[in-house]
Amino acid sequence: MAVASAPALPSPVGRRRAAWLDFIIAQPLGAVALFVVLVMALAAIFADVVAPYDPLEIDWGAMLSAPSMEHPFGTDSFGRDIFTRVIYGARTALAIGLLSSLIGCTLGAAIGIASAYFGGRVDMVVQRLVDMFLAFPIIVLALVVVAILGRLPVLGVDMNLVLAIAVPIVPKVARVIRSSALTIVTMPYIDAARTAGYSHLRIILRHIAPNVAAPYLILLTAFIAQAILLEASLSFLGLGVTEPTPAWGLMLSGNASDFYREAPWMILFPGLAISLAVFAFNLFGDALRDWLDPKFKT
Amino acid sequence: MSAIAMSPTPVAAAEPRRALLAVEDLSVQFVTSRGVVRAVERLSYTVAPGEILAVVGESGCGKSVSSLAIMRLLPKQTARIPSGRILFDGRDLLALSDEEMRSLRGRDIAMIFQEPMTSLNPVLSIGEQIMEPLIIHLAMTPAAARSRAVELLGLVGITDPERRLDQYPHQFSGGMRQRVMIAIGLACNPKLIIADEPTTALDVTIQAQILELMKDLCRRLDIALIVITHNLGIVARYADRVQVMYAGEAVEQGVSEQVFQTPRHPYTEGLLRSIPRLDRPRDGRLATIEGLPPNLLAPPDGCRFAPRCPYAEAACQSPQTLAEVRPGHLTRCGRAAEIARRGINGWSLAGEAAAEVASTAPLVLEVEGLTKHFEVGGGLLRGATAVVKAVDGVSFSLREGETLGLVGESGCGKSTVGRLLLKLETPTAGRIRFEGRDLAGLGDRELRDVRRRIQVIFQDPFASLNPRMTVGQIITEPLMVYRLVASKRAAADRVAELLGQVGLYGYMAERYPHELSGGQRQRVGIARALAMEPRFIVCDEPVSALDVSIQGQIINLLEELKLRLGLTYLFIAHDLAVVRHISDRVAVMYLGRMMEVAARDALYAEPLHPYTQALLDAAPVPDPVAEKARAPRTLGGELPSPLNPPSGCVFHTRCVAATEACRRVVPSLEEKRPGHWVACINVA
Amino acid sequence: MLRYLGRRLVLMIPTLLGVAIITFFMLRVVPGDIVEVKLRGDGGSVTADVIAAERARLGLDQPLLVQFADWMVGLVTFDFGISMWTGRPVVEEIGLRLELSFQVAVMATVVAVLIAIPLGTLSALFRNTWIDYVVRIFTIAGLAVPSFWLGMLVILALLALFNWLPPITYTPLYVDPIANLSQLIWPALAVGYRYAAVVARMVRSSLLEVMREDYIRTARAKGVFERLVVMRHAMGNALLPAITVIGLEFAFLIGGLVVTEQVFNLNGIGRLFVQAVSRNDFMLIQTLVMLLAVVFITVNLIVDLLYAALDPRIRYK
Amino acid sequence: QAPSATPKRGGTLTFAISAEAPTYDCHAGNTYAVVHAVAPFYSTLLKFDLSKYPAVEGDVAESWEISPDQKTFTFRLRDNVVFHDGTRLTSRDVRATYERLRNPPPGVVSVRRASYEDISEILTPDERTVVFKLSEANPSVFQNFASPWDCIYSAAKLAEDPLFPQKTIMGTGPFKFVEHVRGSHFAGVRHEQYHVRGQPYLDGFRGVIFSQGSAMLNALQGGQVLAEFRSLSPAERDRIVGTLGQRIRIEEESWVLKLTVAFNAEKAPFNDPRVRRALSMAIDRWGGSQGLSRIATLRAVGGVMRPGSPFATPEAELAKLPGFGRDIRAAREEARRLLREAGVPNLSFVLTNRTLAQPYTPGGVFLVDQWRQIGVTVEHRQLETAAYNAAQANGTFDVILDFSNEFMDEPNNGLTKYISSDRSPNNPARAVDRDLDRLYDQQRRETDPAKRNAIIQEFERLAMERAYTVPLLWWHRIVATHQHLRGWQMSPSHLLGQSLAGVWLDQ
Ligand SMILES: Nc1ncnc2c1ncn2[C@@H]1O[C@H](COP(=O)(O)OP(=O)(O)OP(=O)(O)O)[C@@H](O)[C@H]1O
Ligand SMILES: Nc1ncnc2c1ncn2[C@@H]1O[C@H](COP(=O)(O)OP(=O)(O)OP(=O)(O)O)[C@@H](O)[C@H]1O
Ligand SMILES: [Mg+2]
Ligand SMILES: [Mg+2]
Repeated sequence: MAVASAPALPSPVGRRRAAWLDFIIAQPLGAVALFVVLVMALAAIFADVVAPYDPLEIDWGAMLSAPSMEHPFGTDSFGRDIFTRVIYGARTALAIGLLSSLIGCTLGAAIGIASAYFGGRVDMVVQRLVDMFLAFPIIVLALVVVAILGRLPVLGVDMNLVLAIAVPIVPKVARVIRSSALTIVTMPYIDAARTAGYSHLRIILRHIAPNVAAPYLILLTAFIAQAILLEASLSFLGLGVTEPTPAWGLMLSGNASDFYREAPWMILFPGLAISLAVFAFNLFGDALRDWLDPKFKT
Repeated sequence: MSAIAMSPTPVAAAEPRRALLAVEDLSVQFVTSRGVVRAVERLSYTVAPGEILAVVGESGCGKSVSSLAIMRLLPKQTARIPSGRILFDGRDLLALSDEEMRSLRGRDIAMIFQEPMTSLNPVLSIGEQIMEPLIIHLAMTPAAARSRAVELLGLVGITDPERRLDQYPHQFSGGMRQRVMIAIGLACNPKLIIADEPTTALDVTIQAQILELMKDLCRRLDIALIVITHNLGIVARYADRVQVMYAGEAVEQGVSEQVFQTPRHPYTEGLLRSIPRLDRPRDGRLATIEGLPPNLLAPPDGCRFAPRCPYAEAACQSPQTLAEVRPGHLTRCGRAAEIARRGINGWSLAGEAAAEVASTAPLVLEVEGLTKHFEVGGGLLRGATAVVKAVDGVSFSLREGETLGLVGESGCGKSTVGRLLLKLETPTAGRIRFEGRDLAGLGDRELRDVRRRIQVIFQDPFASLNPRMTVGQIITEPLMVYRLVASKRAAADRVAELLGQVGLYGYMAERYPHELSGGQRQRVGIARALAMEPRFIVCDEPVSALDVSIQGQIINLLEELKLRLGLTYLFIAHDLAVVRHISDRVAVMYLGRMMEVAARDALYAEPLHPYTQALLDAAPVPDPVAEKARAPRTLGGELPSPLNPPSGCVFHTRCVAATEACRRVVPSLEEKRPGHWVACINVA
Repeated sequence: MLRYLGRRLVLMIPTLLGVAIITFFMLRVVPGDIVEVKLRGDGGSVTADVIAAERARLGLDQPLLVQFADWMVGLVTFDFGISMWTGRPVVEEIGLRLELSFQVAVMATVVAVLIAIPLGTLSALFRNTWIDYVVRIFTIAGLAVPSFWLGMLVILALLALFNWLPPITYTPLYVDPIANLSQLIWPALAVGYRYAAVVARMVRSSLLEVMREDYIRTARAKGVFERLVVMRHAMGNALLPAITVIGLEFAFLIGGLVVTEQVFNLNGIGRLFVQAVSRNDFMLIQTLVMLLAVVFITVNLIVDLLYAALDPRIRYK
Repeated sequence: QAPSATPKRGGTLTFAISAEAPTYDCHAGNTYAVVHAVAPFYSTLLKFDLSKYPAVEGDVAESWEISPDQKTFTFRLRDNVVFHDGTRLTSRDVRATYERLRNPPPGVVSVRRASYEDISEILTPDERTVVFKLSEANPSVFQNFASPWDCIYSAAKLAEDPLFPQKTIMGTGPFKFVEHVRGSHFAGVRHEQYHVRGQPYLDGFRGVIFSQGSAMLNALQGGQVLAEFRSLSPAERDRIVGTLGQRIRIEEESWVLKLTVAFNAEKAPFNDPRVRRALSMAIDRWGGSQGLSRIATLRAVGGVMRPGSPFATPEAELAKLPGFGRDIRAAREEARRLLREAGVPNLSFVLTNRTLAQPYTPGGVFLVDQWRQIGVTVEHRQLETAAYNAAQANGTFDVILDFSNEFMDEPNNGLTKYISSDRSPNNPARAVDRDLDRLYDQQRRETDPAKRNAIIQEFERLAMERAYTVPLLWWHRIVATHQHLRGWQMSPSHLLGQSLAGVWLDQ
């Protein structure tokens, strides 16, 4: 067997380029997306500082005003500043998107790795369970959880909503990570760890998990995007976040859809915010995949 | 036949026949994010009709790239050809339009690739794939194309071609797929075939079949053949002329006999010396070419081999030219004349032969009737499961300080034996005793203890190290888990010591595996195994994936460690020469069963089992004179499927000496000569 | 083949049973049931005994295990029970709506496939050119634009441009094809965009992967026309993963069009589901979940069979 | 508008129903979806004369007599009332219907038992006469005979199967049932033997079910439906007027529905009247009315009875009640003071609300904002109907946005929200207050309207001071109908006038 032609070895002088710099150079589109994501994250974190108004304050006098210097995105039917609410909405979207994706992906990854590692009966049972959860359509699952379990706010984030969005992510991630882990599990370095007599936990955490980090990260970003969209849809249906919490999907539903004629800005800006966020996360995820996947490297 | 242009190169002038293909001053570069890879530099050579030219050289030296350049199949976005001409039948291929080039490919020039398993389209039938060039280039009707396809399959030695045409690639074995590739290559009666490592992925016995076939066809049909390989034995046996490449450059060119007997480039010389050879007496140590090939992003200005060359001198810092040292023999070395006079020799290495293992040394390992059956799903559309008898009743033992070589073709169960010893698989039947204790009955604590004392080195240096851990972490981990060291500091010291032991520098502890070369990684793998202070190491093809020059380094290292630390090895390999070099005793497996076990010299001097004989026959030695004098004696047939092994003696389907009884009787492994065990009823 | 089918069908049982158990008990752990909604929904003044009586009539006062057993026995005997909200057989509730949802799913699939395959192919073949960038941005936008939002825009555009709206009630295709299509084509388009985006991305990435395979190089070395290399050698292999995605999306559409159905006032399964959930119509929810699970599993099975039909490696194993 | 010309016969009316009826049985129904879908198929004993609301007129009753003690009601039935199956309607049918309402057989749900609990006996001296005898006088019973819920069923069919009306639609109404396609629409055709000569004018109707407002509005705008009879939101009205201009007719009226805020009186600190009153006083109802009326179906500021209805408190009087004052600054000061006094200056709690867009969500958002202004932190929790009902029934809420839904301005029904929870299943605040109970009982038996009015005023004052449950705003009904839809009449209740008998198309 010949050695698969190895990438040229980095010369000893030229040390590794910083990862972020490499990413920017290799994936300019992804870098732009990352920038957008970061801006949104900053806006969300520092909403109190950035936003010009109080997101909840009703001002009948300013009701339905068009975008202006005072209200760059206009105001809604309660006279609330839409710019402010879009910024605070980023907080909701990112909090829910990030949390649910993180929970879903981590749980899914844990299940997927365990399933691949232990194999046999464990794998069989886990795969049946995964099938089962996959058989629940995603929005249906979310609907049932939210509608049936009601709400459970923790620090302003509805944990049941997070759960509802996270649950459908779990089986999908478990499946993908399992297939990645299956190839890792057969790698000689895992055999080496087994022959060294390491504990299962050590092998899983130290040897397998870091090697499925790439698909994990890719899935994480992709599912953040999906989670934001799903949250918007659920809120649109009245099952997600509730008024007066500033949330993008909610800002599109109810009153907003009634007023789109007199006040198109009411649906324009939150809609754009959703699309931009989802777009940015997807684009970033794509770029991350291309960047992390050695096959795409030249 | 169109007129053949005269090649302007001096090589061509010396040729008895006019060149069909003349590569002139060809350079190929890749533009990558890291910089420009200068993969091929100013390469020139010619091939005449009916001639077989071998291109040899280490991995990454530009063999494939130069041949893909001829086919104009280099990736469009990144590859650049800054200079050169490729004259084929007088036409410059580089100047042709895409469409003209396409109509040439498959019709006048055919190419056969290394990986038969992936080179055929899995969703098209074999017939469709063979008929395709016929229909495209020769405008045949499907019916005519089909009958030609039948003919071609027959030509490459596939039985029952009519029925086989409608099958799909996955229903063919590797060797058969490579034959199909050859059939596709031959379809339109090409003038030139380029075969890029056509047999590297195949077993020795199949390799011999394929190469004999290709050679025969070329001679008969007057086809020019370029064989790319890194196996010097193949070159010796089949090539008329040879071209040695190093780091993108041709370093030596000439008639095989001349190049092999009197190499005029230190690299060629080094290559020939660094491989263990079946045709020479066994040396204590192999000569090695130390160091690594240069980085093609920034190759040295002068002789590219100079950094590794034992003869290097100041003059080597300036560029060298490929110069003719005698008619038809060119070399790119300024000291060629001195080498010719044997005025220098940098390769001498005192052979420190390993002591014979006393037969009184304690037994480390006893294996009895070891059997492993895998249940495999019978595919998607079949519910029932089938059983692969990967290992079937294998017995052997190992004494302290001994190395047992385990050879056999792919899939015969070598690795499975290793994995069973390592407790990575549980045996279906049989017993393994390590230091007198049965591995099956061990508790958790004892098992951990045993695990530490049995270690492993794997074949693939790329896959056997966790890419997310630094070398230091990889070696420290067992030290910490088993508390073999008192502190972090002590661990660091021990890591440095281990790295030193395997010939690496202490600073490499901070590197990640991908920052190391293949040979270096293999050394890290060895250091990791040594960290546990084992007594017994399973080496599962530890050098098969390495380049010849590196292979020697690792073999030497393993031998040295064995002597120094008193280790015991089970050395799994498929290269008979390597096994001969390193082993004290050798075991031969075939389809899960042990065929022959004997002391090294006894086995190589007088192989008793027909299979062992065939294996030895099929392995060509790097000596063109001897090889060309040897009559072709290849083992027919394909390796049977382990899902459905033959009855009786599993080898009877391919055995020249098979009798009716062989079909029925399962031969047991018997001691036919003192210390020489054979499983064959025909051996007295 | 038949044995394989049989085995797959048997394997469906534990999955479906699991789905049934989860659904059933998840629905019942929380306070509030349909009777309250039904009788107090818009604020009537009902006494506790009326509620208790109605609860008893619906069997909600039975022990959970008994209710579950009843339901299971019903399912097995193809008696899907009675909607607790309307008192009508669940089958009757689902019938026409399933027809509509199925048709939208099929149409969206057709739309998606027609858009996605050429786009994905172009994008892969012209990787890193402007064509690729345009397609990628178009497809990522497809993922980013909520389909309900797109649906709203479609309706508004129709109203503004043609002062015309699609019919508001469903006419089956076999009754009046024109009325039927003029109603359903719009949601199919709105949903089809996202769907196409998902499929196109899959086609692109799997085609990129396939184009790197050795057998593509072999085909080129044979002198096969570039067009044929793509169409014959690459597509055959690249479309396989796309089929999986199409299957998954299709199964999703049957019940997942919740928001789009709201926007287009489609009387489909998704909307029925939302209503059932908001009313706690347990019987209907349960049966719908089972229906969607069966759809999902069946579609998966069909995808696997298609795989076998298209991929000889699976067919002849 | 030009006075209506003579009605034209013919045509099919398509109108929107924004929800699907859970049942065909009027007696068990309580959502307008039932009325809008099935009212055209049934008749009632009496009906409201919408041009003179709250006056009533006969439907199947031709004439009636009320005894001076208001304990005996005698109805004379028309002789030309025919069921859709061709049988004639007799007094037995009326009696069977009311027996079913007041004393439903097992398996039958009547959500209106309480309204008729004073009826002691129903007699049918002859085929065309029905006599209702009451155990005690009750001024509300008579108007209840005009309830749109009291669909008259065939005694013969009920005898066969008391559940008959749940599954089948068969009455004496102006239209005969054609089909109900689940989730899609109800359809009916003219009942040729309808008892009002010449009516109905329409050949038939089709009530199309919509589940989402904007889809319905699009259909209305596109002329695919000619009306939605419940109510539009102000924004929807503005949009439809903006696009259709003169082609659409908008009618508005204050609605017999109101949003109320109920404090969980079983739970601290809402068991403290100061806290409840403070929270009520913090609400700027007058200001809110101006703002909310532009975005929600809310408008009138009123007390326990609908402003403008017979028993309502005049505006000047109302402004004296806590929470209804015109000076919101002062009121908020007072509210803060009360909270401090009660020891909860930084109160925070959960406001439980429904998920419905109109008018619950704006109402909730408004309340959250109002309470923020006196330093109270409120989490707005919107629940699906089932969960909302459960929260209310189990008392698992702090403050809940409740609503009352009547079809007429009748104190006996409307005031049940305020009386003790052990007497009224309707009391959302879970409070027990015998003073209010006593006043309620007094007005219930008071047949003199003036005296009754005084008692109700007193009841209202007490209720607002103790503030277990306080009104937020009264709803405001906005109905848009295409100009060529004629003969339909607007009223304060969306449950009335939906038989469509007098509706015709001018085309
Ligand atoms: N597409 C490419 N982009 C960049 N560098 C490349 C590319 N293809 C090949 N190379 C580099 O060109 C050099 C020559 O590669 P080539 O494949 O010809 O080696 P080889 O001699 O065939 O080796 P092997 O024995 O492993 O097949 C290597 O250093 C390789 O890394
Ligand atoms: N986990 C497994 N499940 C099923 N079959 C297996 C498994 N592992 C090995 N086999 C089969 O057992 C046989 C022996 O495999 P093994 O890897 O031991 O061969 P080998 O001699 O090491 O071959 P190679 O030279 O290719 O490494 C093969 O036919 C292989 O396909
Ligand atoms: Mg190569
Ligand atoms: Mg092996």
